[in-house]
Amino acid sequence: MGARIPSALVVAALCSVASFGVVAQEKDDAAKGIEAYREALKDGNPAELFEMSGEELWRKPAGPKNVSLEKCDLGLGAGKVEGAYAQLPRYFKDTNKVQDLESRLLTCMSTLQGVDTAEYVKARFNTAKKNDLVALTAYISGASNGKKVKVSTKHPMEKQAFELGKRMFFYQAGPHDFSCATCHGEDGRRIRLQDLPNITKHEGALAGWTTWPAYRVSSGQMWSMQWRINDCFRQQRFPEPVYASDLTVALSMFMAANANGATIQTPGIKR
Amino acid sequence: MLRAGSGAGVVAALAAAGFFAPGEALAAWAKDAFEGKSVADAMKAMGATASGASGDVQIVASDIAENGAVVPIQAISKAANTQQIAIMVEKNPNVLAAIFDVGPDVLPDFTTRIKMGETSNVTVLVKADGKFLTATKEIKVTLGGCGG
Amino acid sequence: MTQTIRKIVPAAAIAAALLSAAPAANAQSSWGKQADDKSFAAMLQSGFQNAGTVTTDRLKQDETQAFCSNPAKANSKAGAKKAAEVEKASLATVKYPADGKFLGDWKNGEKVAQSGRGLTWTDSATQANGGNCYNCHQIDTKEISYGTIGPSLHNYGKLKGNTEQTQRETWAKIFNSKSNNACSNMPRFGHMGILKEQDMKDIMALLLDPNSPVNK
Amino acid sequence: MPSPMRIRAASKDGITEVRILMNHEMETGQRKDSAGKVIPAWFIQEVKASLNGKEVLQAQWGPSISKNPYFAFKIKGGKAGDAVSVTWLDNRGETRTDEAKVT
Repeated sequence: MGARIPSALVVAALCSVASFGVVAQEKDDAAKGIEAYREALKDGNPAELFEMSGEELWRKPAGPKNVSLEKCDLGLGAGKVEGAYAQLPRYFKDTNKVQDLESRLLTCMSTLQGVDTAEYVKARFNTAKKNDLVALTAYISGASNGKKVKVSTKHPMEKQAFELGKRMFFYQAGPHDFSCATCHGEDGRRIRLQDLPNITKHEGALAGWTTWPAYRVSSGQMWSMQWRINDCFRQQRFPEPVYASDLTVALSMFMAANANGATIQTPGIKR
Repeated sequence: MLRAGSGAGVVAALAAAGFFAPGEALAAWAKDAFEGKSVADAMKAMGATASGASGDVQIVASDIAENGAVVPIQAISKAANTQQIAIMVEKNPNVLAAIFDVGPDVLPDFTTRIKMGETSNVTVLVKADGKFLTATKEIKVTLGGCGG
Repeated sequence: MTQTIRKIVPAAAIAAALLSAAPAANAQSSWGKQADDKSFAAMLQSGFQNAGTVTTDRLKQDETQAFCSNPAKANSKAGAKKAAEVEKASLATVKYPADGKFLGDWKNGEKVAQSGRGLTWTDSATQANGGNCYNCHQIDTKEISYGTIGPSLHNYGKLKGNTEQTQRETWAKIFNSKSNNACSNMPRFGHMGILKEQDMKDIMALLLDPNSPVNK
Repeated sequence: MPSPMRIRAASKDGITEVRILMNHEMETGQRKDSAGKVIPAWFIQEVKASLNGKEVLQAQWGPSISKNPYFAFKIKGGKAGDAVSVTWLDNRGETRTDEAKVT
């Protein structure tokens, strides 16, 4: 960190000079190949299948009260879906909380449909209950595609969520000493061949924030932002974050606010 | 036809597929070809005992796949009277991925996505005018993610 | 912020431990306005749960982690002095091989370097831990899927020489990376018990053995 | 019941390009579950497409086609308003048919 240069770095500098031609050439070819691969995937994103089923879930009467979610207020008024995702997370007066899309969906399921949402919080990812929530996020985020991220940090609780998220972002713990910043705190880094956005900056935050929820070709699964954060913590060797907790919302607030002004491109498609 | 001469295979395929609804006149699935463990086996099952590389067969795919679970492939034939196009992955447990019949109403140009267990040659086999033509391309499959 | 305290997390003890174990967290003013300790501790407590073999005990920071969780402070002048202390203390934790032999089998080292498994809540308790090396470093150039969080290690032994001093320094870096860079992004493989001594010897061989593909 | 497909069909210069996303696991039969038991093969074997009721395409697939398959092909002819219909049949005998209008 800073000006302290570990000896291994010096070695690296030496060898990258020594074998510059070869290494640079290989890297270019690999990067080009990956670029072509990603381009080929863009046409025909299976996330569309999840948008379809998410819309059906949104409109279908369900729960003990047998009503749909169509009257849910996602921040722009009851039933307004278009553009709502671009302005989340935000402060909601009725719950007196800052909520992201998924925590807000739980609120609507509870209040409108009479659903016991604790079961949804507890359910593992890639099981029926969580998959329903993820499909809903595919549909709702898709209805903000092309909109600009416009997240407020004006309300004191929004401001605090942002600050808490920022502090969490740098919090190191666990056997590997990882924080979010270990991987997402510098420009131009990657894990294996996967580029790592620098979320502390606008360019990086937008690359991350505006392309989730996304279909992951490696698993054939649709992932929401809550799932993305959950799996980052898993790989950080942290304990598991509680679904839709203030902690996860705070991290989303940090990312979303850093991405303000960028264009939403959801649902995305990823490795 | 690629699946010609496999009468037993047809019966087996029908059995394997459960049953077809009455009136569903779907062509039988080419079981023998799809169970081929090598390119030679699969080609033999498709009746392609003799074949040759040809510039009329094109494979459009990236040199590297970021993930082997989804590898986009476009298979195109420029050969006159193309009848069928098949996609094979040499190192997959079962090499044959797909067979497309080219009737009078479609172009010999198909795009799909296939699974690859590891870096491998991918071969597109075209039957045109009763002859078999091929093109082969290596696609590298990379490890990814933190799991390595 | 109003916090919902969930019962599923082992307890207030964690938050308390967290704060007491994190002296750096008490002086946040050096990197701008920050969330206050009380709210932050409450958020951690309600935000994490036990899963698989992983418990919320892991949220407790040691001194090094607490220091490095505040980058602005760690990079300040006062931070430089503290960093030197962390490095000195980290070096003192390094246990060198009892038999004095640093180099194992590079072929197994390659396997350990490739593996990113172990210690997550989806890993079984018996899962062998990987070194995660390729996630961040180029090593054998035959592996094109390598990360760039750390420097390339291609030709490491060729350039540094396979001397006893190199071996000791490299061992110290792997055993406790914070011994020469207080806030290195690299895990402390020996100090935190991530890798066994033999695994570390095998990785040493991957980097330093003249027959390793790294040096070919 | 199997989930619906997403079908897009667009006509340009006398060619109708059809792009389909299907909802299917495409299980290879080679994988094991967490208990070590082999997950049985389950995949689409046959795909048919028709334009205004006339069959234009047949394809046969193996388990190497990716999960949630994507498939694109080109029909000679077709114009805006025509109906493209696609049917798949899997190795369990399950089937699904969906239709889309050419744009």
